[in-house]
Amino acid sequence: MGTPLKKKLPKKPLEVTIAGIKFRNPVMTASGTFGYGAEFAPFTDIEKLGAIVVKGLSLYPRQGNPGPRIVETPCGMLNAIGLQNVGVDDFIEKKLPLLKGVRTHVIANIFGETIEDYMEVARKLDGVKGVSALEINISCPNVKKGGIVFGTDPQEAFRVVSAIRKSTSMPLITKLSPNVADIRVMVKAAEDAGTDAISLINTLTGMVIDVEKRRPVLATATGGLSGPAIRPVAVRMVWQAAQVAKVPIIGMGGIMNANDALEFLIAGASAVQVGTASFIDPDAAVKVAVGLEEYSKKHSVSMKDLTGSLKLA
Amino acid sequence: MGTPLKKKLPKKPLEVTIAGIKFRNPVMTASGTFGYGAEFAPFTDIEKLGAIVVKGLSLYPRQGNPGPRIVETPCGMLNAIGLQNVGVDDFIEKKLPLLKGVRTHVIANIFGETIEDYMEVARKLDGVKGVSALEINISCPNVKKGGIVFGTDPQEAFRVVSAIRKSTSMPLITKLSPNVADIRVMVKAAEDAGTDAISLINTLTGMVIDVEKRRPVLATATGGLSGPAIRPVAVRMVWQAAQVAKVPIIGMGGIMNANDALEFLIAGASAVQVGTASFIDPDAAVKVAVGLEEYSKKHSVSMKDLTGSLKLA
Amino acid sequence: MQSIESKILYNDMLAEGYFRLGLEWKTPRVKAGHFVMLRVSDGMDPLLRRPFGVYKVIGAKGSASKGTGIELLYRVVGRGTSILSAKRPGEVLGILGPLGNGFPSPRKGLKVVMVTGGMGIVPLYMLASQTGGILLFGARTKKERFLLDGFKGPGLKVKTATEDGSMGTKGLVTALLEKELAAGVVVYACGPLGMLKAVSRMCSDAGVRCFVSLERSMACGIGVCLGCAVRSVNHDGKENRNYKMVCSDGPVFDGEDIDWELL
Amino acid sequence: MQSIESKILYNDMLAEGYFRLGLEWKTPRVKAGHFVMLRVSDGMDPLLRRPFGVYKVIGAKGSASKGTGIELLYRVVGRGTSILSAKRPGEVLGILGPLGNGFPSPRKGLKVVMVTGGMGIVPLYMLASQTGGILLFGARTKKERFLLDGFKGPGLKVKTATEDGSMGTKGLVTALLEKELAAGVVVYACGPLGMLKAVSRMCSDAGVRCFVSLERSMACGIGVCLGCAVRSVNHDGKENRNYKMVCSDGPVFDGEDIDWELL
Ligand SMILES: Cc1cc2nc3c(=O)[nH]c(=O)nc-3n(C[C@H](O)[C@H](O)[C@H](O)COP(=O)(O)OP(=O)(O)OC[C@H]3O[C@@H](n4cnc5c(N)ncnc54)[C@H](O)[C@@H]3O)c2cc1C
Ligand SMILES: Cc1cc2nc3c(=O)[nH]c(=O)nc-3n(C[C@H](O)[C@H](O)[C@H](O)COP(=O)(O)OP(=O)(O)OC[C@H]3O[C@@H](n4cnc5c(N)ncnc54)[C@H](O)[C@@H]3O)c2cc1C
Ligand SMILES: Cc1cc2nc3c(=O)[nH]c(=O)nc-3n(C[C@H](O)[C@H](O)[C@H](O)COP(=O)(O)O)c2cc1C
Ligand SMILES: Cc1cc2nc3c(=O)[nH]c(=O)nc-3n(C[C@H](O)[C@H](O)[C@H](O)COP(=O)(O)O)c2cc1C
Ligand code: FES
Ligand code: FES
Repeated sequence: MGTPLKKKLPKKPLEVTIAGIKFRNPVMTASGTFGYGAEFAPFTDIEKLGAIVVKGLSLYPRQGNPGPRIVETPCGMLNAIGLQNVGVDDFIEKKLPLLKGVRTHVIANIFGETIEDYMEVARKLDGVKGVSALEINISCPNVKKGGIVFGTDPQEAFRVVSAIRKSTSMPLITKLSPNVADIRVMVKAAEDAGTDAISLINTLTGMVIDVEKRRPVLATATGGLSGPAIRPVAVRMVWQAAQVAKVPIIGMGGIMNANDALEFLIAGASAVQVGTASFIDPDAAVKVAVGLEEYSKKHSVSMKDLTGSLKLA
Repeated sequence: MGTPLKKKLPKKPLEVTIAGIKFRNPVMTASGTFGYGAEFAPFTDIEKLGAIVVKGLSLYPRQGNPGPRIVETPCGMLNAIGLQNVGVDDFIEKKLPLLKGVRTHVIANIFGETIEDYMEVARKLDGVKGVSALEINISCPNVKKGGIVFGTDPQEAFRVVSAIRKSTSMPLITKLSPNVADIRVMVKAAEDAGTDAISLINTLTGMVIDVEKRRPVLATATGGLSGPAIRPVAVRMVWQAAQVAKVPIIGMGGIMNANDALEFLIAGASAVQVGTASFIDPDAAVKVAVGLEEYSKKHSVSMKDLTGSLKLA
Repeated sequence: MQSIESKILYNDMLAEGYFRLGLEWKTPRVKAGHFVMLRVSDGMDPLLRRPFGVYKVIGAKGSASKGTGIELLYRVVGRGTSILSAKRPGEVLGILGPLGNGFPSPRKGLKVVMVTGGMGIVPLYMLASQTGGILLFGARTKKERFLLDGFKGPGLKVKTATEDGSMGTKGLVTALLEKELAAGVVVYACGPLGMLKAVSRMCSDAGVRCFVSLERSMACGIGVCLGCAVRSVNHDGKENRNYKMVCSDGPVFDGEDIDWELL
Repeated sequence: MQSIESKILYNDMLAEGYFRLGLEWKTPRVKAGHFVMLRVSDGMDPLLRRPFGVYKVIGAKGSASKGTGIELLYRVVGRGTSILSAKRPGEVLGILGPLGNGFPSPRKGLKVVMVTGGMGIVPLYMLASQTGGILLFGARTKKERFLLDGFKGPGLKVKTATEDGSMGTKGLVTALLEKELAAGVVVYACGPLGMLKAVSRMCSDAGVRCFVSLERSMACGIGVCLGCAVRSVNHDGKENRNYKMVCSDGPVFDGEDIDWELL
């Protein structure tokens, strides 16, 4: 029962290093759930976060999908935002400056519809001050390849990550889709392509139907399922990924509190991201960090030592 | 808003025909959640069900996994029962007779660890009076093939279903696993192998960790996620399956009430199965049937016409 | 904008299925048309907060918005509101707010005409108390009359239309509006989508400026999830449309800026 | 066995975190050791029912089990019990029950010794009232004394052990048991797993028959989900072990039939 892994706690037990970057704690916000960061300043102390991952950025601004774009589901929600965003140029010019002076890492989540798109976005962000790393969202359909999704085909995943690897010297985090039969194959593909870290999971594809109208609730028919409903699937995938991964893993999916975050760390994640929870409580991610600190003290264990500490029977 | 699909209702608007079998209504109980049927007689009128699908049967009795075998999750539960069952012989001799005279269809869910196992179980059930059809659970690891799961590899799925097809003249329902990237490929494989119907979804693989003990809660580490949490994923998969399937589809995953069942029918299912809900309310499946009847009257629509009636924008 | 835990002061049934909820809040800097996101359950189902317009500020003197709390008026329509209706004084709820842009003040000299249907009356209480004018109240039956209780405002006149004719004119509230549309008028409307669409078109046709308060399903309420999008029309002659967020760009919009086709 | 909607008669706090819950039930054919599955929330989270032992039958005359309702005693330990503790008289809860095998009646002439720890006392109230005997009550501190309130039975003697020594003997309740183990004794035990394990071993060693009431996480309560398995030992000399369901084969087992290693 909770035997301490180490008796002596390091000076900064919350600190973790991923892809050469030091994070003050392993708690990040998940892309698409924290805007461009500054929006949360009225509600929470964003400097207490390990990192802010901003809304997915594309080469050009995107309008996104028609509404309805969201619908609540049991212990979760579906979204079909359609990756609406200001575009990488406006991000650099208008959004990033709002975070100037804020002492936390900013990670830019990027996506494209072609490999060239991805490369171009990565190039534009290369060396931009105030951006610490890129997170590549590969859960997008490759329009050139007839819409097959980069994130469910290991070869496509390899190609897009390799291409980005060549376009930037920034640390790369590849964000995996859970809509696959074997996540380990995707981990390997991303590693082979030179990613510095893996993050998972993105949303599970789901659908809700309005039975009175006999129509999908979302204008796009299907959407991405997030929130506590998906947590058991996410923890399982992080655990599976950790069995094979050589690079650090950032885990997410339904984290509502520190206890949930601990499941991911113990399963093998070096850091976590808090997504949907920020909608319900804009201070949720910071509360997770506070809870991790308490656990660290109580059990006299650093986050680093906690990672992958799962004992099997 | 709910324009009736047809003005004139057939005489038995709830009746559906699948694999040549007439069911009084499209509501079945899901395997593993309704025992061998008779257990529910004190709580519900099992004759009001379209069919009872019994606990998965194997060639020999199975003891199942050590405990803990279940754990609650947000709007769901994980189970790792390990397919404990009395074995096909005891089922035929001891369990089936308990349902004698009960006027509803009994469907035998079967599984094995090798193709030969599956074939043998199917052979034993062939022509057994009181069993209307076989449902093949292919979410099992093929021990001969090093544990790869029949249900996530289309070739393996094809092989096992073809083999069973040759072992029995009974109607076959192939039950698909949701732990795949593209459910349509699995639908095709089962169809090519000669299945008469498809049922989906089985459970999503998940994991819960006890962060105080730093151990998985389940003795087997991972388990199968069921309940309302997975419903949006299940509805999406049924809808995708319906795009390509030529045989009827039986939909399930998190159905708690008639409204949920309607989502599956509208998405393309010809019938539904109620699983976890029976634990929470042993009368849940019958209540679903009652609710479907009300909807049928209110909207003047038969179940048959409802199937696949989803309108896209 | 604040995220606070607020004590329930009262949660009284006004009529079958209608409640007024008093919430303690030391410094609610609330403007007419603002809304709040309420956490109706500590559990994870229902998961998301629910949006509610602010009916009035409790303990406010005159039209000043300072007070000691806020009052909401809500109708039980689903699980969230049903859970809410079972809450008792002394229990605590999470409030996020005040949110949204609120109603723009009418230009001096313009005559204010307010059009409401059902619970659409909520955000207009504060506006009416400040601007007065004409309130066109649409309801299904006279049973919804209580929604008008306590409405006041400088020279406020109320006209009613009920669908069943049990109070005021029989028919839709838009029929009442017809007679009020004239130069020098500005319209504020809140209610069901169909009504807002009609009001907006009528105003457009009459050349009268009209502000509508919209409702969309919301997850965050603060403009970050991008879930509550409505398409807006740019009046630059080009087919230039883009999405506005009801929570942060609205909920109040100029009726002419909304792409009603897509709603 | 029934699945009914039952009205809450009372739900009173006995002490911080401890409640007694009265539920209306016309014909509860309840036996000592039976339990019920309660639906604590209409919502989907928490999803599963929660198992609770029956403390007593309300309105029963003497030791007859007919009555007008049942009383449960519960401790708030998590989300389900916390939701339960907020329920008020008049609200309705789903009950599934009575479930399980219950305690077997002691053979004539045997001296009954009951061993309990914490909430393990619940199912023994009815047994004690019927059999009398000796009740060995284990608690952490004397603050849990109230759990003994109202305990009665033909010639019932109560001995107490508290971990902090604030009432009765200082130490574990198993120390009290030591002195009672003798020929002609039958033991009934309910409480934490560690205690049951020790009690079972002590009885085994002393050649005394012992019945334990076990707890496992449950989904269905009626033996169909196969979730609440414990491994049982067959005493046929062979290494023949198989799973029993706590809900339907138990919750009361002969201590010797349980494979304690695996628990
Ligand atoms: C800016 C804004 C202000 C509002 N002000 C008020 C108010 O003052 N008083 C009041 O009674 N209601 C108000 N509403 C509507 C209120 O938010 C919904 O009635 C409530 O969220 C329904 O929650 P539920 O869980 O009870 O219903 P659900 O079970 O979630 O749904 C029941 C029905 O309500 C609809 N609904 C769900 N969420 C919303 C939503 N966010 N907006 C509109 N419809 C929804 C669903 O489509 C469904 O038809 C407002 C909504 C918005 C967006
Ligand atoms: C046959 C039986 C009879 C019981 N009788 C009583 C009783 O009379 N009075 C009483 O107070 N409690 C009793 N319990 C325990 C009671 O069921 C749990 O305390 C309750 O389910 C916890 O629910 P929760 O949602 O509050 O806790 P959760 O949030 O679900 O869990 C909190 C803690 O309780 C544990 N827990 C959860 N479910 C169970 C369970 N089914 N059994 C044991 N531990 C569990 C969890 O592992 C966790 O440590 C009984 C349990 C069983 C199996
Ligand atoms: C409204 C919304 C928008 C999202 N947008 C993005 C995005 O732009 N890029 C991305 O990689 N993931 C996006 N995600 C996925 C989340 O970052 C996260 O992977 C997922 O929601 C699971 O975590 P959660 O359950 O904690 O929300 C979005 C999620 C939501 C709910
Ligand atoms: C406790 C439990 C046992 C199950 N056992 C089986 C089984 O033996 N064979 C099978 O094909 N599916 C089994 N299932 C899966 C269900 O039949 C169903 O596919 C799944 O639970 C999704 O439906 P639901 O969300 O309504 O429960 C089991 C599910 C549960 C919860
Ligand atoms: S509700 Fe999230 S952007 Fe409006
Ligand atoms: S709880 Fe389902 S078998 Fe015991």
